[in-house]
Amino acid sequence: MIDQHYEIVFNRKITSGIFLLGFKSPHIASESSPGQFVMVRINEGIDPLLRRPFSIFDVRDKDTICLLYKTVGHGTELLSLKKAGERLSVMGPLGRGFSLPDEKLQAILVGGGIGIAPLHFLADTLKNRPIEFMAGFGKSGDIIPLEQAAGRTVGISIATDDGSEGYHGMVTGLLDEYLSRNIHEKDSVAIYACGPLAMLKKVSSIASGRNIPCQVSLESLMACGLGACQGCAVKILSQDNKTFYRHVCKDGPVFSSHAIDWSNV
Amino acid sequence: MIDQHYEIVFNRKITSGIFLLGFKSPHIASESSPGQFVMVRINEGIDPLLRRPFSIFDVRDKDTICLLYKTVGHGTELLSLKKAGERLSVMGPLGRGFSLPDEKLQAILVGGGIGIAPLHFLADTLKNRPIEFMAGFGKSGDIIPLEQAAGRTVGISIATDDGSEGYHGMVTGLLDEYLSRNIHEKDSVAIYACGPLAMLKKVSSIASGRNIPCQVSLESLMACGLGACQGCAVKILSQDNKTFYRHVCKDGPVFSSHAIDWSNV
Amino acid sequence: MNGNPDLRVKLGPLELKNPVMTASGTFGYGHEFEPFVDPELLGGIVLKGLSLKPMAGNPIPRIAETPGGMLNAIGLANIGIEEFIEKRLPRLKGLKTNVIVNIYGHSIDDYEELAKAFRGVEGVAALEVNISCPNVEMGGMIFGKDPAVSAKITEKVVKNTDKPVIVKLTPNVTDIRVLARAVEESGASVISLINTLAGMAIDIEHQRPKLANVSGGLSGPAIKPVALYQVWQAVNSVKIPVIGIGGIMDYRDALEFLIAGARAIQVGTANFVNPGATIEIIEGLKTYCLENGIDDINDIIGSLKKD
Amino acid sequence: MNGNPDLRVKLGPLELKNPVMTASGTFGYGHEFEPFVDPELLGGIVLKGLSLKPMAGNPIPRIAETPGGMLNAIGLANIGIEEFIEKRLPRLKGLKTNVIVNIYGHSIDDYEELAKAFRGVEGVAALEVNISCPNVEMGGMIFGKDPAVSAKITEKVVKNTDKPVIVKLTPNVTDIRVLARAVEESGASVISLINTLAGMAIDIEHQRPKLANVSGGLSGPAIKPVALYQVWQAVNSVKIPVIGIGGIMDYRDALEFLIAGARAIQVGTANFVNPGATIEIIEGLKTYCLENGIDDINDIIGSLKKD
Ligand SMILES: Cc1cc2nc3c(=O)[nH]c(=O)nc-3n(C[C@H](O)[C@H](O)[C@H](O)COP(=O)(O)OP(=O)(O)OC[C@H]3O[C@@H](n4cnc5c(N)ncnc54)[C@H](O)[C@@H]3O)c2cc1C
Ligand SMILES: Cc1cc2nc3c(=O)[nH]c(=O)nc-3n(C[C@H](O)[C@H](O)[C@H](O)COP(=O)(O)OP(=O)(O)OC[C@H]3O[C@@H](n4cnc5c(N)ncnc54)[C@H](O)[C@@H]3O)c2cc1C
Ligand SMILES: Cc1cc2nc3c(=O)[nH]c(=O)nc-3n(C[C@H](O)[C@H](O)[C@H](O)COP(=O)(O)O)c2cc1C
Ligand SMILES: Cc1cc2nc3c(=O)[nH]c(=O)nc-3n(C[C@H](O)[C@H](O)[C@H](O)COP(=O)(O)O)c2cc1C
Ligand code: FES
Ligand code: FES
Repeated sequence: MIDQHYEIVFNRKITSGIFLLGFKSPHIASESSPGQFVMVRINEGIDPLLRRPFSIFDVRDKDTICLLYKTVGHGTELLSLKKAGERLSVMGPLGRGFSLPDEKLQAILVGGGIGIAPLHFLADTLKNRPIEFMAGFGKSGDIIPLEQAAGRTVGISIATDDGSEGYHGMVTGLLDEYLSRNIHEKDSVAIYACGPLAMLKKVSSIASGRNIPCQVSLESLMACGLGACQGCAVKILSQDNKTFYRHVCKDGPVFSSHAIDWSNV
Repeated sequence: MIDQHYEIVFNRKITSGIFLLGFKSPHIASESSPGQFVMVRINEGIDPLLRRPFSIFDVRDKDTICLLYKTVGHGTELLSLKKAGERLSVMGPLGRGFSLPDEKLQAILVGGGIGIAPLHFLADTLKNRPIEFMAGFGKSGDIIPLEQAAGRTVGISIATDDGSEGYHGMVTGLLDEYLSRNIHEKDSVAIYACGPLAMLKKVSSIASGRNIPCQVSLESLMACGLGACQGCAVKILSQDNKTFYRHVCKDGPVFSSHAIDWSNV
Repeated sequence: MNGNPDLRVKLGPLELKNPVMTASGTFGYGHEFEPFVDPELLGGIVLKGLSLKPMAGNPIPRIAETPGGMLNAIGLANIGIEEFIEKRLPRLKGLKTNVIVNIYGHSIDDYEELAKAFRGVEGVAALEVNISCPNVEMGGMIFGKDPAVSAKITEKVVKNTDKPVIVKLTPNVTDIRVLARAVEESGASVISLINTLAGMAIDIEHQRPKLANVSGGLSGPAIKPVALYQVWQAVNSVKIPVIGIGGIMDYRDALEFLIAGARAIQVGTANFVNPGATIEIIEGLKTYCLENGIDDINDIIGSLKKD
Repeated sequence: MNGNPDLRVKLGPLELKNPVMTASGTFGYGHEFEPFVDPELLGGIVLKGLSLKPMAGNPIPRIAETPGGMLNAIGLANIGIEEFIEKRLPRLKGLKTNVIVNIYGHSIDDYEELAKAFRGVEGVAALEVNISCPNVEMGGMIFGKDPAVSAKITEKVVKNTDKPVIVKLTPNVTDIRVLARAVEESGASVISLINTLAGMAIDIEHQRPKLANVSGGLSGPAIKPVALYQVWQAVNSVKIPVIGIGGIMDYRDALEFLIAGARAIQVGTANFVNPGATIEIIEGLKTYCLENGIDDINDIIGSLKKD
């Protein structure tokens, strides 16, 4: 893991409010695994002050790291203005990513909105195996055209809350339906999810109900990204039902969904 | 005077550390007179927070304001990175500029370094009259190629401290020599100066010694540029030898050199 | 809702057409911003601090930029109340807004005299009492750091004026609640805070303080979190209305203070960065109310939720 | 000058190879920054605050970004001294740098016990005593705001330790000089300041505090002018060495504190923004000395000129 300035290769709009940024770093590329993230320093000055965490969306040609991001505030707005050729200070790869599924298991990837970012890297890593990738969005206008961002064919099932495209309802409904219809032996699948907390909670309860292993990638406010500041705490439920904190940046961002204390979500 | 976002038409390097920025504002162009300045907001965010004052160097085609500036710190470095097409929040024109010389008087313009910026606008305004424009720099490498910045022929005599080009010595020496050689009737000339404080003090004393009217354009740290914060105070000596403060942004930046209390410079 | 949210707020006896005012020392004597701001659109304008006699102010340099803020040591340079009442006030009298005079003294007696000087003076809606100045009687100790002295000054001013009294607190204290209660008990109608934080900057090239006065007051966005916390503390320790000040740059910042319980806000340093800031804040608040179905800005004030 | 300026400084009994340390709570237990910083290159590392028993810390969210700074309400989450001494300290013992343990208690007795727990413990170069925590005995009042309590804690720690005692002061007080003198008189070897400024931020979308704890501590460049002023005041009111902390991002900021008289500095929030900040500051100081013909960094310390 290092912190260095890397050249931006492209930074383009994928759809309204969604951008794909690529920067050249053979080092990060060679060390990354799905679910890991990087901390990007948006500006050299103090505005904004803190780095911003982004999952690794894709690794191309063994040297280009791609981030898929949504403009939601000051930092991401500024990031979207960066041009190819500019240099960006990036620290990474950071955190513990997904544990890849056992050879026998089928992976089901469940994304909510921009939560598809780390799942795509996972899907790409598992590309020679049977996987099921599904993602939910508010309405058809919110759908992130994944294939366009990835520049390759990715089989993905879409759910929209308002039914304007794909499955009508939340992606958790789609998941439930898919499991009911296709999954018979309880330990033949593993779920990987990333998205809003409420969605992850629901995915977690679906997985628990069916005794399916489930890993979720969490978001949290972060200052250091290195396990030093304790700002990114997440409440964990131990097996004897005690709660304690772990750190999203170092112990995660990927956790077993069963370990998380969902009670306050 | 207004504060608005204007389009940058060009922002190019003139020589090492010296840039010329043009932006389109028919409004400021029509209201400006030599010696006035504008307050530029470098960034929309908070870094840097305060606006930066710059003299008006040139008004072109009745709609383009040109600023000639030197990169000396954070704000000017950032300004030098702006590209044509970007928009800049500029407030102006501000302050009281030079009183133009009486028809009978010959104007002598004395600049030190980047201090030539407001003098060029004055020279341009007086272009159909006999003027003497002289400027001092540290060494030949520091010389600002005025004609190149102005895009027109400007007669200018150069002094360099180390004698590597033009007159060998300070521009005040050149001034003194010029006055001794060419000026006989004491009230046939008026001096206009802009540059470092020590130089202005010297010019002022030369002018006083010869009883020549002299206007100097001062710099000062500024917050508001409007006479509201009292941050840009300058010590004035009244005729009965009392000192009091005036404000560079509103009462100046141009003052009669005889009014200024030079004792602390 | 008729499409035009009601932005009016009450500061004790004062009625404001909206909660947005200018902060003392950043808006001159009211006319400097004429090209940008029509004062009649504001809830009020607070003028540069006035003392009994004119003051030249501190030597230069008086200001320095810092990360996200600025230091000033203007030294309360001002024209004095006499010139103000004779020359400046007449131009302000007709204005349909609250013209608030900010006063400060070098002794407790000064404050009493200042209050008297404005008694019956028309065109002045209220007095804002700046107690964050060095006390000459007490060897330069800041008046406003001592609750007893703050109370005393408040009492004197209240007793000698016919106008609502706003007491402006300094944040450089161990417990702002003690100060807030002290001035409330002494009869203040309104509290405003914060004044600037004590700070300093050094020019490393010349190993000199950047301000001739060595130290100065920090203002601007950098201080917003400190200001907001102290405002919230003050709101929760007194019954009189509180005006929030400190680092407010836009309507979102203003909302933070209103949600924390400030009945009105003052905009200081932002005026330098964006001379139209106050007007934009009012527009922003209006739009925010419209978009969130809020008829009355008072519904926002103090709406902070806690678990 | 042999081309290699001498950066060594003395903090009372402590010898530092250069004046640059990490600030408590921003550098974990020393190993988190391993890929970026070799601790042996630093003057010292100050570890995350430790209490007698492990503490879970505050509910989330614990941090919020503010203009030029950040708020934190980590709640002093830590592993407790037992686990620290058993599991973390052994990895730190061999390090050729000053490993400084930061301690804090909930009562005066806690501090005494903490001092005893580290008595004779090898590998710990000094104790930094954080007295900016809420005092459970006194209903949550901050220990470090009261000079008498601060003195008492200092005394207890000094009496019960064999190590140099650094007392870390909170800036949220009316007069830092009083606190500085109180802890000096009680036997502190060194003073460090500032801890964070009390602050708050509100999420206007949800009308909630951005921190679950409502208020938190402000750090980062925004607070630098306040920190520098208080450091300068402390330097001028005590004889023991002072460590400057607050908003230091680069060697230029570090120089401001050294010129003001700080004998060493600590880097906090900057570690998050630029994990190599401490190393770059050391390099920057070295280059500065070389370029300005300074053989010994001690010649810079306290070199502030005033007229
Ligand atoms: C491990 C991890 C991976 C992530 N991966 C992606 C990704 O691949 N694509 C993507 O678009 N976003 C991702 N995010 C979220 C992304 O970090 C935030 O959207 C971003 O920080 C917002 O910054 P801003 O300045 O635009 O927003 P602002 O709201 O202005 O930011 C204010 C502060 O809040 C923090 N913040 C705001 N939202 C979030 C959030 N959801 N998570 C963490 N911090 C937040 C910011 O970092 C900043 O400190 C990830 C977050 C984490 C923790
Ligand atoms: C009326 C007036 C006209 C000017 N005209 C020109 C011009 O035409 N061309 C040009 O190159 N420069 C001009 N200057 C100087 C210019 O404003 C400064 O060089 C600039 O503000 C430096 O900003 P910075 O962020 O790069 O430097 P920094 O040193 O990083 O700035 C820190 C702070 O100091 C202030 N500051 C620093 N140097 C000066 C200075 N010399 N005068 C005023 N404030 C300063 C900045 O505005 C800022 O607030 C003028 C100044 C004034 C007052
Ligand atoms: C240049 C300047 C001058 C000031 N003068 C005064 C003053 O005369 N009286 C006063 O009570 N406050 C004065 N203040 C403090 C402001 O009114 C305000 O309390 C402070 O700046 C914090 O608000 P801000 O962050 O919005 O600027 C001054 C502030 C600045 C920046
Ligand atoms: C996330 C975080 C945690 C902190 N934890 C502690 C702590 O445990 N003990 C302590 O004395 N100071 C703690 N501090 C305060 C810092 O050591 C330092 O005094 C303060 O942040 C100011 O320095 P800075 O502006 O360089 O960050 C913490 C600061 C931050 C930002
Ligand atoms: S972000 Fe600092 S510990 Fe996780
Ligand atoms: S810059 Fe504010 S009065 Fe001149």
